[in-house]
Amino acid sequence: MKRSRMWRAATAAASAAVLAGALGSAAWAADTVKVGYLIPLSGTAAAAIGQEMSRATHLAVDHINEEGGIKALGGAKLQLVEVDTRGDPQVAITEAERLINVEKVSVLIGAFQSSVTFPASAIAEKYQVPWIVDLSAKAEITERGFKYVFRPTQIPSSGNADSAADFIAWAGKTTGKQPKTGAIVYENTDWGQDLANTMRKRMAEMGIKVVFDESYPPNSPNLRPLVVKLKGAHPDVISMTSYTGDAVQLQKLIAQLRVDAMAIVGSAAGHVDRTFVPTVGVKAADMVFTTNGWAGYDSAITTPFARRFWDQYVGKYQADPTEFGVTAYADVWILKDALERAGSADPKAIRDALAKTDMKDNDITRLVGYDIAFDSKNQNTLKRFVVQQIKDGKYYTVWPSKLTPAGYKMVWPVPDWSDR
Amino acid sequence: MTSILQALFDGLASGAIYGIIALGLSLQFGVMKIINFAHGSFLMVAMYLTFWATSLLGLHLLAAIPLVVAVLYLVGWGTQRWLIEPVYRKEATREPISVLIFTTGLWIFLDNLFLVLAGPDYRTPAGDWANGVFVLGDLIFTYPQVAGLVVSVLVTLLLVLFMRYTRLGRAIRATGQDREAASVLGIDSAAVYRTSFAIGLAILGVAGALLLAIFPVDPFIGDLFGVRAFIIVVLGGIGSIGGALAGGLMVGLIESLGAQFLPITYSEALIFAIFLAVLYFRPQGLFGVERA
Amino acid sequence: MSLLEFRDVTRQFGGLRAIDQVSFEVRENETVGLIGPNGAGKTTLFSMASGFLAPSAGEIWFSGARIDGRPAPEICRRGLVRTFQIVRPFGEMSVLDNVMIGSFLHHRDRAEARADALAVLRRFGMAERAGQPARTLTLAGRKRLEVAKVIATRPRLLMLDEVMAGLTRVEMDEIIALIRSLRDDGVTILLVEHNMHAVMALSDRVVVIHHGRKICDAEPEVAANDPAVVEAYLGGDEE
Amino acid sequence: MAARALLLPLGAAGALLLPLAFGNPYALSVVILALLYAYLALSWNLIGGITGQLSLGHAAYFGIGAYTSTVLFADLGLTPWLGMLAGAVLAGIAAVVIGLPCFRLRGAYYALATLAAAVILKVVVENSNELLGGPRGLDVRLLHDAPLYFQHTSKLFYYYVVLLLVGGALAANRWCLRSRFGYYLTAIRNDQEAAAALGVDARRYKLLAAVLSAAMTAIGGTFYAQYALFISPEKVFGVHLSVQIAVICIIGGRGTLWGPLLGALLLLMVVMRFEPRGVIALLGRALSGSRRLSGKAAKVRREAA
Repeated sequence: MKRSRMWRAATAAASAAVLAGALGSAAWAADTVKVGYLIPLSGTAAAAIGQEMSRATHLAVDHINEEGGIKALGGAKLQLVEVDTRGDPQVAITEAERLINVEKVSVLIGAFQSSVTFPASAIAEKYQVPWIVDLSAKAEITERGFKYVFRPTQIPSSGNADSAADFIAWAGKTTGKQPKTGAIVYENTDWGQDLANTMRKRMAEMGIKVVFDESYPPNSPNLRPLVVKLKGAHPDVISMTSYTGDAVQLQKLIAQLRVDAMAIVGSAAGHVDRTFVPTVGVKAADMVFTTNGWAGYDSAITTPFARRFWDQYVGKYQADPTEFGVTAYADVWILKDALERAGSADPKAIRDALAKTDMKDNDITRLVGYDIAFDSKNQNTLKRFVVQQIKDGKYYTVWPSKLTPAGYKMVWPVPDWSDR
Repeated sequence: MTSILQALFDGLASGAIYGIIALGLSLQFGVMKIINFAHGSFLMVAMYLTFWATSLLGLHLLAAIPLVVAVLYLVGWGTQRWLIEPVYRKEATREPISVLIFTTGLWIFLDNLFLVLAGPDYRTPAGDWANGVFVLGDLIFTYPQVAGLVVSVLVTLLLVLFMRYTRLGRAIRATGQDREAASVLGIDSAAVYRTSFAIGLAILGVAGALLLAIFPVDPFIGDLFGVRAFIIVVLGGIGSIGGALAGGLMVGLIESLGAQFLPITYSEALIFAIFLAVLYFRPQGLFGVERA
Repeated sequence: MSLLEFRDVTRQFGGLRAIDQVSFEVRENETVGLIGPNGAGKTTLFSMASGFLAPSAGEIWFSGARIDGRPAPEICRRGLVRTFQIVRPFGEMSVLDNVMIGSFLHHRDRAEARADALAVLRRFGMAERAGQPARTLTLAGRKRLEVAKVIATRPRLLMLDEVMAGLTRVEMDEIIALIRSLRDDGVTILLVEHNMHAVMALSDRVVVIHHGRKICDAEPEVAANDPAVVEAYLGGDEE
Repeated sequence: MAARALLLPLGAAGALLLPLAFGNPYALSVVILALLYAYLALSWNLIGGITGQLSLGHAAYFGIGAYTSTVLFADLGLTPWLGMLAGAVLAGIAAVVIGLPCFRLRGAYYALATLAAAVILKVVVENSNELLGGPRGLDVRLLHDAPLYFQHTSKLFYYYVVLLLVGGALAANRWCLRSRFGYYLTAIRNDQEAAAALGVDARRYKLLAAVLSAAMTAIGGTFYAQYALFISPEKVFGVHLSVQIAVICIIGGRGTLWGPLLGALLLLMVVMRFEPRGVIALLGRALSGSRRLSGKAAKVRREAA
């Protein structure tokens, strides 16, 4: 019984697909613009992040539609077709094909993880449908020189590590307390290795001796041995590159085992996840530094546009949005800007409009904290990271210093655990 | 030197918890000879129950243990009675492959059920108890480590005594050794299976609380510890209660000490390699009794 | 001429001597009964001769070659095969397929093996059950299949382990007739049997084992009156 | 009888023409993956089904196949068609290395040992950065339309290749079931000692079956690498893959000719939609109906005999 129904469903889907194919590509109906959205919602350590991004993306679509949709298309509404990648590249590849060929989306957004975005965006290039990369940092995503893949809100991973290194140099100079030894701890993945490579090079340039340099398999059951070893190396400054689960575990262990260093500097991701402080504990997370792709409430929520997003997000989900949500929200608005200029839902027209994106000092740039325009490889090189310090459970921007909220004074070096 | 001593203690402490995770599996595996792939998922369930007991009822992590143990005992009894038993009975004479497939399904199902129920976030109980430490010179012991060590040894001891000196315990052992012979002696093997499965899960209740103190829970946490539990069971000797604890301690020590000399990315391979070596040279496990 | 010979064979399990310096031989075309109370060590001797157990000490020779400690398949290929006391049919396979496993020893080709196996089944009066799964046979059927499987390997020496236990009188007579016809074909037989009537009827000679030791090796009538044998059976708690 | 004789050519013709029914590459890619899984399940069937050795480590061979051809292509420019054979040979050797110690173990022990072997291989690959790309994995250099180098932009190319593989695997299984080799393997599954008593060298035949199964699985690995053009340790050596291969074969009916094919088609139709509840439902039905499925397959087996 059930099996025959399944067969029927399959054949129905197949024949529907044949029909859709026969109708051809002429019919980019203008009453809705279909947007494919690929994001990890389960099955991976990044699912928590994916969830925040998904919420913000939905919020942006609602806001745009409430305001009357895409005016250049006669008020066409955005229609989001969301897909859970489960952090699996193969799933994303297959789903990208489905979104393009079956759902007939005009544009794709996604997919947070570099390992997923990299192969899946090649599908978009193949079928000539634009893909807006959200936060995937792998350099090659834009280095390939694809015509249809745009990265407005992220720079390659090295940019993240460069910001952390710049900050360490600056902090050492301004406080007069220069670190002499360093440790590099990173997850054993694409992203972790990219950052570690840059950090290794930068530390050498700064004259910081790397006394500990080790990776760990992501989602490790027990990182305690690693931290014991790290403690034995006595580094002055520790660079960390982790997703949430490992970041939480590492920081708890550092607090428990009282690993004393002048500074611990995280690389956004796990360290800026909204669950990081509550899960680690306010005391154990205190005074940790981290890069962040976004400067935080005090520095960025300054316009009515930004406030509407903030208030509604907080009202709906009882949690403050972070870089993930903010960026996801902005990406949809960057798409909207392109659609208005394209005046068409045709993927090629959208691509051409996206390529000409040039935002300065508008609501969107003020929200994200940097201007948006693409170089010849469709990379926005204007994005930068800030560095924040966690104090009493809150994130304060400390670098660049002009963004530091009045009344906050950076703690560097941080006191030993026994003195807290 | 300090690092090595610290690593030694850490290895014992995490090993004790691994051991108690494997304990229930060893019991089920030893008595029924089934591969329960959902074991890790039941651990995840235990951790969530503990988390909710602490966050919703305001219980201390350790105080939540009896409650979680009771709930999991019932879950285990019910799972065996209404889910596994019908599948198992069909293949009683052969290698119970269907149970393996069934528990694989249960594993996927439970993981996704809790993704829906609890969301994908990492969760850890509030309160500073889990971060509290004893400092002894340069060595640092956290409260959860010490508690884990003590409770694990205690539970193992209790189970050994139970199996040795109670009527029910002896019935379980007899059934594990020879089901037919046990049934001749008037032991109802189906009832024994239900009890064994239930006890296996109840012990996971203890393990869940101890683990939650050192490791946050998310819906997929079971994948991490499930396979490891199997390895420990085989290392220690299938069905051997003390062996499960010893196997756990061994894995803890390999992991902790091994990482002081090798990159930690190798520790998993090291554990598996030692596992294979034991399997080859002592297939009955390090502490198992040779089967005729 | 001696076909199978045990020379001072000993087997220990832990501290226990299951077999203690047993020596005897089976000559070509002879039928020898191996008897003794339960737990005397008869099946252990079978297991050692067929390669499933290695002796702790001593030697076993078959047809001029030393075979103790050799793997079971090799011993089978030399022409020495055994049946199992608790029958072991390939339950999921058909009766014919079961016998074909034996006949494949001499035929690579499936059709030939099949024809050969069918011939064996006909001789065993089981041809009409050829297509039936082996596990559905009655106990008598399974005992018979156990013999048919090994006969298909065309053995020189056949070791039968209690092929009559649990059978009715009629079934037993059928098996006895079958064994006789095998013997008439020139197959040498070593037979473990509890049923004295059957042993006496079939054997040219009996070897009596008690507590792992050989206590008698003589013609059936002589053995039956041997005081040591009588003592072993009366003193034991069996039969 | 006549109808049965017609069935095979009709099925083959249907399979050849199937892509015409699909208007878009997405549907075809689902079918290709389903067929790949069917091929893997058929390969697994030789050792896991017919011989009854429950291997949960077949990802090891899959990974060896994928990595061997990819590395040979990247570093020596060898066409993956030849790399595929090299991978098959390597996987066969690996099967001997893994099999010799593991075959002493029964049932669950064997399953866990094979699983452990696969995990070790995965970790080793993850830790070897230079040659094998470490945890990043390896990209297969894009050549677009290069059938001589096992690459094509059209999915049809991969469809027909994987169809050929499935056909080959079916033929291998059929030959196996109908030859002395297969009879021996079946006997070993039923009772290894009883088989040994009849002159069957169980270890030798188990090893042969394992080698054949491993080599075939490795070929599937190369196909996957060429199809996805990207491989990583987690994807090709992961525990999930091993378990999936085994479960697909078992659901369809292990030890049978058509079971693995059926299992792959059933499971993939549900799994592709990523509905865990659907998977559970399917598993439940497969369990209750397992007797029926394998019963039917057993009949096919008997008729073939």
